[in-house]
Amino acid sequence: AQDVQEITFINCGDELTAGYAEYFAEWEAENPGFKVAPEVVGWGQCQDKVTTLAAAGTPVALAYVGSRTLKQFAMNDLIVPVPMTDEEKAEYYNYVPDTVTFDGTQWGVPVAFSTKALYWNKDLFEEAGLDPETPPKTWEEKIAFAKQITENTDAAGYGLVAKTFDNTMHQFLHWVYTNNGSVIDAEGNITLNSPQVLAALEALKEITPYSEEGPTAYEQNEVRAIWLDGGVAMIEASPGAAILAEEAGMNWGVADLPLGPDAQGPGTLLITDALAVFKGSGVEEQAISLAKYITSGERQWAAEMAQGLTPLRPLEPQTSELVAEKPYWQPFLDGIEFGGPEPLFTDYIGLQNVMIEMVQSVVTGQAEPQEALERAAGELEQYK
Amino acid sequence: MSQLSLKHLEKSFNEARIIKGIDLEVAEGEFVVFVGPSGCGKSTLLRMIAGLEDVTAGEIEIGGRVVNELPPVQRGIAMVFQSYALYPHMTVYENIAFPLRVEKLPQAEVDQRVQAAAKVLQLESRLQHRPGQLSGGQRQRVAIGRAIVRQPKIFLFDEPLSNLDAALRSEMRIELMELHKRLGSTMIYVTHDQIEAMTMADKIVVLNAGEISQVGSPLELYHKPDNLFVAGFIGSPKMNFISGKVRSADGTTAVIDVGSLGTLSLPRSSTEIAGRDVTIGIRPEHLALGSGEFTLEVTPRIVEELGIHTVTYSDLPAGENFLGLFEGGPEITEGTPISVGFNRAQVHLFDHRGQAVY
Amino acid sequence: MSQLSLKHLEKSFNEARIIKGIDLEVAEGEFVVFVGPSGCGKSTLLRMIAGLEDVTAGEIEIGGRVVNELPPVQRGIAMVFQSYALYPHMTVYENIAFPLRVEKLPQAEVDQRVQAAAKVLQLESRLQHRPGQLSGGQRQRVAIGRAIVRQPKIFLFDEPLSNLDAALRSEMRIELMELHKRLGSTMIYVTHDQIEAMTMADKIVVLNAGEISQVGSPLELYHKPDNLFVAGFIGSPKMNFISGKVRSADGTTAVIDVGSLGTLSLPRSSTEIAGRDVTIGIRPEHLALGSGEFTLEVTPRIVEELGIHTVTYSDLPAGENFLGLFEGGPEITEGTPISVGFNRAQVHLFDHRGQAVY
Amino acid sequence: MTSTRNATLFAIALLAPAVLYILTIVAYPLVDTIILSFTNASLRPDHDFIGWANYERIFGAGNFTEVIIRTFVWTFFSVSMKMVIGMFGAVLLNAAIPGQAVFRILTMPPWIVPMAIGIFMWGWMYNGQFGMISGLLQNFGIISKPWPILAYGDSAFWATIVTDVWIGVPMVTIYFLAAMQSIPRDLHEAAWADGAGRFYRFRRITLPLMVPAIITMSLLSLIATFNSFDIIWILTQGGPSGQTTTMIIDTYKTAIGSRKYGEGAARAVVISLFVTAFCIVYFRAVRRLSQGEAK
Amino acid sequence: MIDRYKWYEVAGLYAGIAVFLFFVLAPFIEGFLVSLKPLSQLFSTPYSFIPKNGSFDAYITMWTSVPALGLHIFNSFFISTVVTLIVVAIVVPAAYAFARFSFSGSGLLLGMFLAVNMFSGAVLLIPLFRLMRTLGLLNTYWAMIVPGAAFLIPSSIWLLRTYMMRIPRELDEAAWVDGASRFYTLRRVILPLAMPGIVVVAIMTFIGAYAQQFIFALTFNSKTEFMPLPIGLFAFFGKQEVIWNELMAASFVGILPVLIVIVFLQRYLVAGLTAGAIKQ
Ligand SMILES: Nc1ncnc2c1ncn2[C@@H]1O[C@H](COP(=O)(O)OP(=O)(O)OP(=O)(O)O)[C@@H](O)[C@H]1O
Ligand SMILES: Nc1ncnc2c1ncn2[C@@H]1O[C@H](COP(=O)(O)OP(=O)(O)OP(=O)(O)O)[C@@H](O)[C@H]1O
Ligand SMILES: [Mg+2]
Ligand SMILES: [Mg+2]
Repeated sequence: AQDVQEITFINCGDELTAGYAEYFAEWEAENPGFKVAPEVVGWGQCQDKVTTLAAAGTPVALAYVGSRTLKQFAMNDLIVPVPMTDEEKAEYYNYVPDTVTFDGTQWGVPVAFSTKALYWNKDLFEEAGLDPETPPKTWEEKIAFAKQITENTDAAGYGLVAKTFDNTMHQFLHWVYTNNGSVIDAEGNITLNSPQVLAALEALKEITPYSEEGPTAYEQNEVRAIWLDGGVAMIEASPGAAILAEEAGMNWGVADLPLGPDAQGPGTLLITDALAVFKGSGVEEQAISLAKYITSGERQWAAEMAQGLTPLRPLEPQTSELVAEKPYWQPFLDGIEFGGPEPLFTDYIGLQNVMIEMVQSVVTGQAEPQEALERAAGELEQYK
Repeated sequence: MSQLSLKHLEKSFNEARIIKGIDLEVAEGEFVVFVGPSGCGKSTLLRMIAGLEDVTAGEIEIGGRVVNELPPVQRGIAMVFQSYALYPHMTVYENIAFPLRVEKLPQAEVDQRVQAAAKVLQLESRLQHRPGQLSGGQRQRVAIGRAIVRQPKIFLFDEPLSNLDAALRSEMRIELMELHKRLGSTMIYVTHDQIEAMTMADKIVVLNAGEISQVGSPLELYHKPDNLFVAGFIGSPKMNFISGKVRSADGTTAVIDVGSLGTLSLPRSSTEIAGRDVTIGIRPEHLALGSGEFTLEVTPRIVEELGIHTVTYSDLPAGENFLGLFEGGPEITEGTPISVGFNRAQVHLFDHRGQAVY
Repeated sequence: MSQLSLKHLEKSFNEARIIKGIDLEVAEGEFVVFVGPSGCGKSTLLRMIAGLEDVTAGEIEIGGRVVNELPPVQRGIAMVFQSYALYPHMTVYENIAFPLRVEKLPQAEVDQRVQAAAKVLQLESRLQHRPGQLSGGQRQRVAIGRAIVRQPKIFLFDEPLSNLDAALRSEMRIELMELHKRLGSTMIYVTHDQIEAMTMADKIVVLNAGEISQVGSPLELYHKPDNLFVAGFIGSPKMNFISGKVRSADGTTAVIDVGSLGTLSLPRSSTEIAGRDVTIGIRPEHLALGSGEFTLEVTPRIVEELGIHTVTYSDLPAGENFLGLFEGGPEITEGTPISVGFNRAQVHLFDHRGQAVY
Repeated sequence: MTSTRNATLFAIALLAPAVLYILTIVAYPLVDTIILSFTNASLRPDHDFIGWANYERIFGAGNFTEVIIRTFVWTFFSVSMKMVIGMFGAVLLNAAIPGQAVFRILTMPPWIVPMAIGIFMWGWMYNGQFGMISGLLQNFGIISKPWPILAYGDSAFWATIVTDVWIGVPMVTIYFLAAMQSIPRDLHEAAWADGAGRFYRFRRITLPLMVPAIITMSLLSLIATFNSFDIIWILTQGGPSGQTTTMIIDTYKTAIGSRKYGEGAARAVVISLFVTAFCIVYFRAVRRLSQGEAK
Repeated sequence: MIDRYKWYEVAGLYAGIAVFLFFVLAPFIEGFLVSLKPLSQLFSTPYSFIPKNGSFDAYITMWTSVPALGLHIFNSFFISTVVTLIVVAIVVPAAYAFARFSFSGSGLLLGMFLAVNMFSGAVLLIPLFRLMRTLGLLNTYWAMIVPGAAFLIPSSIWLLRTYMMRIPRELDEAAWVDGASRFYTLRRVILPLAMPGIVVVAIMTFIGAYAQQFIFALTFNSKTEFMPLPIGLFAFFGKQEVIWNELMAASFVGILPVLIVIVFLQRYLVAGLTAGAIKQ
C-alpha cells in the first residue's frame, strides 16, 4: 500500500469550520501522499488539549490557537515560524500581522479576527431624554450619557465588564486603544504606566456608578444579555451582538468606540486566532502549506462570513458589498486603523491576572487609579 | 383495681398470628412471671406492653388508661432487653446512667444511683469498660443496671439472668426480690428458669403458642395444673405422664386402667370421663423408693447423681419415659430394677383434651 | 493418652491477664464442663481452644500435636458461640447447612443432615426463616444445629442452652448427651447451669478468675470440694458457711468453736489448724427438720415454696445467711423458729486459706 | 485469629490487585510529578534540575499565606456544611414515612450531573439580573435592586462554598443514610423505652455510632474540597480581586495556566502535604472528641 | 411503634425534606426552566419562576445540534459500567483485608492509598499521558477506563472498609471454625452482608465515572465515537454562543440512565445490616 502521511489538525469549535472539508479535499488532491486528519474540539478545552499534546511530546501538526499564546509556544521551541512575505502582510488589515509577530517573525497564520464596537439601545436613549440617533463620540459623552440614562430610567447607562475572566482585560484594552495607550512596546518595555492609560482607568472609575450593579460579576456575554434585555444602554461587543439584537427585535445602533482625549482616530482591540504549526510532527512543511491554503483570501472570507467574524483582509469588492448589505459592519472595520493587538507576553495568564486585578481594584473602589496602575506596571515585568 | 390489664391482646407479624388474644390483670406491686416454651411469644408480649410493638388488636391499660398509642416512657415502664441492647460506644457507667441523663438528673445524684446499682450488680470494677470488653454475664448485668436506676412503676425483664452462673443468679434473684419489696413496683418477668419462676412470682403466667395456658400462684401451678401443658411445663424434672382409660367414674371415684401397670382408683367427682382415654401424671419427686399406696417396679436406664438428689430414667412397658427423683444419693444402679411407690393424693388426672380433672 | 491438653495456658488482653496458666488434660470422648463465675474466662478459654484467640503463653495440644498455630478446622473442632453468630442473611436452613456447604457435600446429603438436625432441635417449621425473625431460644438452637451437622472430634459449646426453657432445656440436654454417646466425640461445654454441669459432665472444671479451682467428677466436687470457692459455687442453693475457731486438733478430732452455736467436734487428722480461724460448711439440703447430731434453732426470714421442696432463709446470730432446703412443703412459716439438725459426716471444714481439711 | 503468617499472606493476596493497579497507574506518574517538582519543566521538551527553587518561589510569593488561610477557611466551612446538611438529609430520609424511596432518588441529581453543568446552573442562580435567587428575592420585595452575588468578595466566597456543598451533599447524605440504617434497632428501642426523645437519641446514640462514617466522609470531603477546582474556576476564576482564590486556583493560575510544570508539580506536592497534615490533625481531633463523648 | 410520628412531626419531616430537596433541586429547576425557554428569551427580566412561553423544542433540536449525543450517553454508560466492575472487583478484597487483618504496615498502606487521592488528576496529566501512550491505550475506551478506575479505587477502599468493620467479627469466626476458607467466608458471609456498602460504593464509582471524569476523556481520547457525555455536552458551547437551552435539556436527558439504575439499586441502599446476627 501507498504510504499516506497524516496531517493532524485540531479545529476548535463544535464542528469543522464551514468549507474546510472541501478545502482539505482540494489540498489533498494537490498534495498526494498526505491526508488531513481533523479533530474538532470544543472551544472550552481546545487550547488546553493542544498544549497538553505538545507538552507530552505528541504534538498535532496544525492547530487553532489564540495568537496571544504564540510567544509562549515559540519561546518553548514548540512551534515553527511561518514567515510572511511583505506581500502577504500587505493583504491583511493593518496590525493583523502584528498579532502573530514576535522577534521579527511570524509564528502563525491568522485565521480568525475579532473587533469590537459600541452598541446602544435607542429606546433607552430616548427614554432618558437623549437623541436616540446620536451615540457618544468621546469618553466624556459616554460618561455623561451613562449618567443621564442611569438617573432617568430603570436601566443602567453602561455595561461594564469586570469579572475575573479574560474579557475584562480585553474590554479595558478598548479604553487603552481609544486613547493611544499601550501595554508593552516593540522593544519589550512595559508602557502601561502612562498618562493615556491612567486616563483610561480614571474614566473607568467615573463610569462605574452608571454601570449595572456589581460589574465584577459579569463577563461580556452576560453584559450583552443584560443589554439585550434592556438592562443597560451601551455595551462594547463584537458583530455577533448585532444578530442577537435583530432577533430580539430591539431598537439599536452600533458605532465606533468613543474616543479618549489623546486619541488619534478610531481604535479597538484586535484579537486574532492563528493556525500554529507544531514542531516534531514530521509534516511541518505540508502543515504550513495547508494552513496558508485554507486561509487564502477567498476561502478565508467565506469562512469568516459563515461565522460572523471580522474579515482579516480588506478584500474587495466583498468588503464594500458587506458594508452595503449590513451597514452595522462599518464600525468594526473603522476601529482597525488605530487599534492594538493583544499584548504578547511569555506568560499570558500572568498578564491577564494583573490586568484584571487592576481593573477590579478600581471598579470596586479598593484602589485609586494611579496606585493600581503603578502596582500593575511593576508586576507585569515578570511576565514579559 | 389492677394496674395493668391486657384485653384480648393480639399480635400478628405479617400473616403469622403470634399472640392470639391474651387477657390478663396485673395488680399494683405484683410480681408476675411469664413462662412458656421458646418462641411462644413471651418477648413479643413484653415488647407490646413496653410499647415497642404495635398492637394488632385488643387493648393495653395501665392505671385504667388505654395506652395502646402511648410511647414507652409515658407508660412508666423500664425494660431489660433479652438482647441487652447496650450502647457499644458508652462505658458501663454511661450505659447505666443513660436513663438518668435523659431525665437530666444532677451529676451527684446520677453518680450515687449508678454506684449503688453497680454495687448490687457487682460491676464496680467494670464501670469504665465498654460493653465489647465484657463477658456475657457482665453485659446482662449492665442491662439490668440500666433498668433499676430508674424507678418506674412497671419493670419489664426479658430473661435478665439467663447468662449468670447459679451463685450469682441466686444472689441477683434475691436482689431483684428485695428491689421489688423496696420499690413496690410492679414487675413483669420473663424467664425459663423454674426456680426463678417459682421463687419470685406472685403470679405465674404460662404461655403456650401465643395463648395463656394458666395463670396462678407458683404452688397452684405446681399442685393444681389446669392442663397437661402446664403440668408438663412446670416442675423439673418434668412430670411423668402415663396414658390410661377410665373404666368407671361414678362421681366419687374414677377407676382407671393404666395398661400393664394395673388399675388405679382416684377420688374424682367427674362422670364425664367414664370410658374415655385419660392421662395420669406423677411428679418424679413424688415417687419414693420402696412402696406407697401404689407401687411399681422400674429398671433405671440412666441414673443421674446430682448430689442433692438423684434422678433415674426408666421406660414403662408401654414405652413412656418414667423419671424418678430421690433425695440425696441412694444406692441405685443403672439396669437394676427398683421399686417405687406413690400416693393417690399426688396423682394428677387429665381428660382426653388434656384438661385436668379434680 | 489425652486428646486435648492445655499446658500453662495464658491469655492477656493488653495488660489484663485473663487466663493465668491453665493446665488440663481431656481424654478422648470425655464430656468436660467448664463452670465458673461470670467473667472468669470461660469463653476466652474456649475461644483459645477453638483457635479464635491467640495464645499469649503456653501450649494447646490436640492428639499429641501442638496446635497453637493451626486454624480451627485443622484442629477438628466445632463451636457454638455464646452470641450465636448466625449469618443474618441466610435462612435457618442455610445457616445450619453452612459447614456442609463448605465441605461441598452433595445436596441430598446436606438436606438429610440438616433435616435431621432440625428435627432434633424442633426447628423444622422455621427452616425458611431468617435469624432476625426468630426468638432468642430459636436462634440458639440454630447455632447448635450448625455445630452438630458436622461431626468433629471436639465440640465446644459456650452456654448453648442458656436461652431455653426448662422443658426444652432438659430435652436438649438429653439430646446432647445422646449425641455425645453416639458420636463419641469429646465435648467441652461451658455452662452456668448446675443441673447441666452435674448431669452432663464426666469432669467438671471449676474456673475462678482465670485459674482452675478444682477438676473432678460432679459428685467429687459436690461431696469433696477442695476449697471454699468450689464449695460455694457447686450446689444450689449455696452451701452455708459459718466461721469458727479451732480449739484443739489432736490429729484425730478437731474441736471447733462456732461462736454462739456452740462447739463442734469433727474427725480430722490435720493438726496444723489448731488455734486457727476456720470456716465450716453445711449444704442446705443436708439439714433436716427436727434434730440431728448437731441441732440449732433458726428463725426463717423468707420461706420459698418451690413445690418440689422448700427453701428457708434465716440469719445466724453472727449475721451469716443460713439456708435450709427441705423436701416437699413442710409447715414452716416466716418468723416462727424451727429446729434443724445435721450430721457430722456432712460438715465441710476449710482452713484459714480456704482449703478443705478432711 | 491464629496463624498470623497465613492471615498476612491472605491479606497481601487480597490487596495485591489494588496495590498493583495503583502502583502502575497512579504511583508512577506521582513519582514523576515529584521529580518534576525539582525541575524547571515547562512547555519546552527538555528541562533541568533546579533543586528547591520552585518551592522557594512558592513560599516567597507575597500572597501565599493569605491564600492558605483562605483555603482553610473555605475548606472548613464547606466540609462542615456538607457534614451538617448531609446528616440533616440522612435523618430526614431515614424517617419511616411514605415517599422515602422517591425522595432518596431525588437527592442524587447534583451528584450525577456532570460537575460543570451543575456549576453552570448555579451560575444562573447567582446571576443578579436573571437568576433565581436575586429574582425571587426581588419578586418577594426583599431586595429592591438586582443582587449579583458573585460580584462581591464576601457573597462570592459563600456562593462558591454553597455550590461545593451542593455537589458534595448527595454522596454524604446517602453514605450517612446507609450508616444510620446499620445501627441496631434495639439500641434505639432501649433508649426510647428509657424516655429518650428523637433528638436525644440522635445525639447520644446515632451520632456517636456514626463517628466512623463521619470521619470517613469528612476525610474524603476534605480531600475533594481542598482540591476543588471547577467550581471556583467556572463561577469566579478566583475573583473578584482574588477573594475566592484558593490554593488550587492559585496554583492553576500561576503555574498550570502558564504551563510551568515544574512549579505546578511543586505546588501539587505542597498542597498534598498540607492536606495530609490537615487530615492527620483532623483525624486525631475527631478521635479524641469521639472518645471524650463516650466518657 | 418507635417509628410512629405525631402529625406535627410528620409535617415537620415533610417540611424538612421539602427544604432539603429544594436546596438540592433548585439549580435543576433553574436549569429546567432554561431548557424550556427559547434561546432568544433566555435572559429576560423581571424574573418569573414559571416560564412564559416555554416549550420542549430544545429536547428535540438538541439531537440535531449534537448528533452524537445518544452515542455519548451510551459511551458514558459503557465506560462507567466497566469502571465500576473493575473498581468493585479490586476494592472488595482490599477493603476486606483492611477491615479484618491488622498486619504490620496496614495503616501505612491505607494512608498511602488515601494520599493518592490528594493529587488531583490535573497535575498528573502529563506523566499519565506518557504512560497511556506507552501502554498503547490512547484513543480507546481503555484510555478513559483505566485511569478513571485508578482514581476511584482509593476512596472506595476507605469507604467499604469502614462499612465492613461494622460486620460482627464473630460471623467470620464462626465461618472460620466451620472450616470455611477465608475466601469462602468473604464470598458467602462478608459479601452479602456488605452488600449495602458495596452498592453505595458501586453507585459512587459509577457516578464518578459517568459524570465527573472529564479530563481523561478529553486528553487521552480523540475519537468522537468514544467520547463520553461530559465531553459531548461541551459541544453545545460555541465560540460566541452557548446553546443554553439545549445544553440543559441534554444534561437532563443524560442523567436519566443513571437515575434509572439508581431506582433499581435503591432498595439495597436501605437493607438493614446485621439484624438478628448476635445478641449484643
Ligand atoms: N419480626 C418478626 N417477624 C416474624 N416473626 C417473628 C418476628 N419476631 C418474632 N417472630 C416470631 O414470633 C414468635 C415469638 O417470638 P418471641 O421472641 O416473642 O418468643 P419468646 O417467647 O420470647 O422465645 P424465647 O424464649 O426463645 O426468647 C417466634 O416464633 C418468632 O419466630
Ligand atoms: N477483648 C477484650 N478486651 C479486654 N477484656 C476482655 C476482652 N474479652 C474479654 N475480656 C475480659 O475477660 C474476662 C473473661 O471474659 P469471658 O468472656 O471469657 O468470660 P466468661 O467466663 O465467658 O463469662 P460469662 O459467663 O459471663 O460469659 C472478662 O472480665 C472480660 O471483661
Ligand atoms: Mg424471648
Ligand atoms: Mg462467656
